[in-house]
Amino acid sequence: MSDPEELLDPLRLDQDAEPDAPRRPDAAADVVRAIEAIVLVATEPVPPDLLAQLLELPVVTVEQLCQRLAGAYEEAGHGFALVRVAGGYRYQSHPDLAPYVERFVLEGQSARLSAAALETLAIVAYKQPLSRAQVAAIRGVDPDAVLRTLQSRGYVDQVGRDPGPGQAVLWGTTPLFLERLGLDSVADLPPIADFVPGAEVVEALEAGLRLAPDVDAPPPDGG
Amino acid sequence: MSDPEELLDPLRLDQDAEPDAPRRPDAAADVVRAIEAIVLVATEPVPPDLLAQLLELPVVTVEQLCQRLAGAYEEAGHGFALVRVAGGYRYQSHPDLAPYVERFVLEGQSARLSAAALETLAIVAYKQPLSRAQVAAIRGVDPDAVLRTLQSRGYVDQVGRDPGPGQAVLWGTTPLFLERLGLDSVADLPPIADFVPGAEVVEALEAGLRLAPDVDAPPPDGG
Amino acid sequence: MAYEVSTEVFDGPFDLLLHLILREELDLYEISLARIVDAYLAEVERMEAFDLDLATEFLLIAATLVELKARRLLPDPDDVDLDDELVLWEERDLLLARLLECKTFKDAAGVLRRLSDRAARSFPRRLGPEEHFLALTPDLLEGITAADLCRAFVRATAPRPVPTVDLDHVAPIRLSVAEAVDELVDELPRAGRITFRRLTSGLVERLAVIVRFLALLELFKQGLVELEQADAFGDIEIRWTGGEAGSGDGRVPVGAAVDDYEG
Repeated sequence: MSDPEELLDPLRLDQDAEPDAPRRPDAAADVVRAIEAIVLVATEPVPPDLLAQLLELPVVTVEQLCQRLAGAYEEAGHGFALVRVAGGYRYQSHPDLAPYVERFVLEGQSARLSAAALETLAIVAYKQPLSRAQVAAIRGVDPDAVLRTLQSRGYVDQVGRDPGPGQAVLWGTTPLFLERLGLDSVADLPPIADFVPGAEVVEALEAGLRLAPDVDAPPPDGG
Repeated sequence: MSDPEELLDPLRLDQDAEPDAPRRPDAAADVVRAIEAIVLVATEPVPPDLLAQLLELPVVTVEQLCQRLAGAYEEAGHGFALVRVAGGYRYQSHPDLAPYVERFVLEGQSARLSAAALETLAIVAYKQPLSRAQVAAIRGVDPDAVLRTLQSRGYVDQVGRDPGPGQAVLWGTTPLFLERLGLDSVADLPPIADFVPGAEVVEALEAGLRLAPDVDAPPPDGG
Repeated sequence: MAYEVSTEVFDGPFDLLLHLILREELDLYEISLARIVDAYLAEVERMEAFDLDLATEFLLIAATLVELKARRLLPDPDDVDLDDELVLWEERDLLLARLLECKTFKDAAGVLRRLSDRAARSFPRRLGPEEHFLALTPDLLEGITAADLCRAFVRATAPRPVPTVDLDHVAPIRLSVAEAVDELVDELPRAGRITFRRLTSGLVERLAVIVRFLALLELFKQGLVELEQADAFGDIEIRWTGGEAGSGDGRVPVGAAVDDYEG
């Protein structure tokens, strides 16, 4: 019932409107499949005008396709639904199946924060507010997935935008984070200076290796 | 074609096996729908035994259902796929639609690994667990920088320590490595024997390293 | 990070040797060892920091190659000490085994690349449960203290040691066998007879000694010098047989020919 071939009417209408640019049916099927693929991998609701832009289709056609797709999923009785939320489309679990999803969530696939997640959380806590690019610069890896996890757990959130050019989203910790750590404010976090460098760094220094220049304080005056 | 009602044969067989606990057909349909819902909300591959536990079904039944579901999606021509990877099931975009999805997913795409990194990764994948010294012996160069890169990208990690003297740190591949290669387990890697150089290469190398003077020179009569 | 730079061509001594033997399909007799060493030195120069470990590894292999090559150039196999011969065979077998292993994983890496390229065409769903389920999720911060967080911050922001060696005391090394050949062509006719030890007595760098030795082998192959070694590990006596200094056979053609010299 959710065969994309049945969903193509809006596209065919579209073809009539532009007879000199006829679409082959399989190209049209690809459009529906592309909507499925894009919305599936999206980490937030996908606005229809973004879909329209990506697929080079009128927004109204995209909206029609999405509505039909949602109806087809429902009719076929899938365990997921395509819903319009927060100005975009996303897949979510069907409300009927909440008891199963609850059981799964309670089971907790990962009951502990990974080391990477803890480090990212620490950076946000100590340096907030900061952009994902600043987190990336410190950690040396793309922090998107970790930030998303932390956000989904309610420990960090987007707290504003950089006033400078680009207006990057800025991240900070949440009241829940403070509550869970038993702190009144981020000012109560232990001061950084109290901690000596880790063993790895000390070893490296002893071995006479050079450290990255930004920390190696005075430049050699050897000339 | 992906109507869950068509996927229930394994469950009906299961019912026959346990006649005193008959399932109503809609309860059976719910199981397939529950799989869809759970895998949809998961952020990493869901192991079949976790699904089996949550759904109170034998693992083998869950695996059959997932396989059929995956086949049904493919047959219906959906833009997403249910795949088995890194020991569990996950939804992913259909490879056909990469051109569309790549346009959408601008960030989070990881850069390709260098040749040196891939070779080191191959050594770790096939010989794990192993120490950095063992990697160095095979590659002929200090592998520390490359191992650190692979670790920061989540492909390898320290998985233990050599019980012998020295207690060298041992390295192995991670579940993310399997996800990135689209493998269910390291056992699915092609056997290393497939890559042992053929007679031609061995001959070429032997010729390159031969001790005896060339044909135009008098051959050594061995003594 | 030096590795990142060098990977495009060779990322190790075995890699380089495999390349020279297999990809160019030259055998060790036909290519001059000079080319191997020069290719390596070119690599070293391209690297931002001279990597002592890498250089040592290469020199070990270069030494074995030099032995193999020297053995093949020896005019009379009966002169060879049987023990030395056995050691050399063992070294050769070891080198061969390592090259085969290196090649095995190189090919396996190619398959990993293909698997990974194919897998990269699909993108996983990572969104996670809807918001209203989040209240149910176990608290991931359970058991984590502010001090743990502080340590994680220090770990994350700690300077990462860069594996480079301080080289301020090491003069940049710029050697090529071709240049060494030119020097010898200039020097040897004047000396007439000279021992290898004396010829290299002014050189501090071991690499420079090896380069000179390779240059000497090159001249020997071209029939410009005669070499004599009274006993194993004894000093090598060199006699110039190529005519007078600055003569028509002289420096420019010999040195310039090294790179193209393939027999």
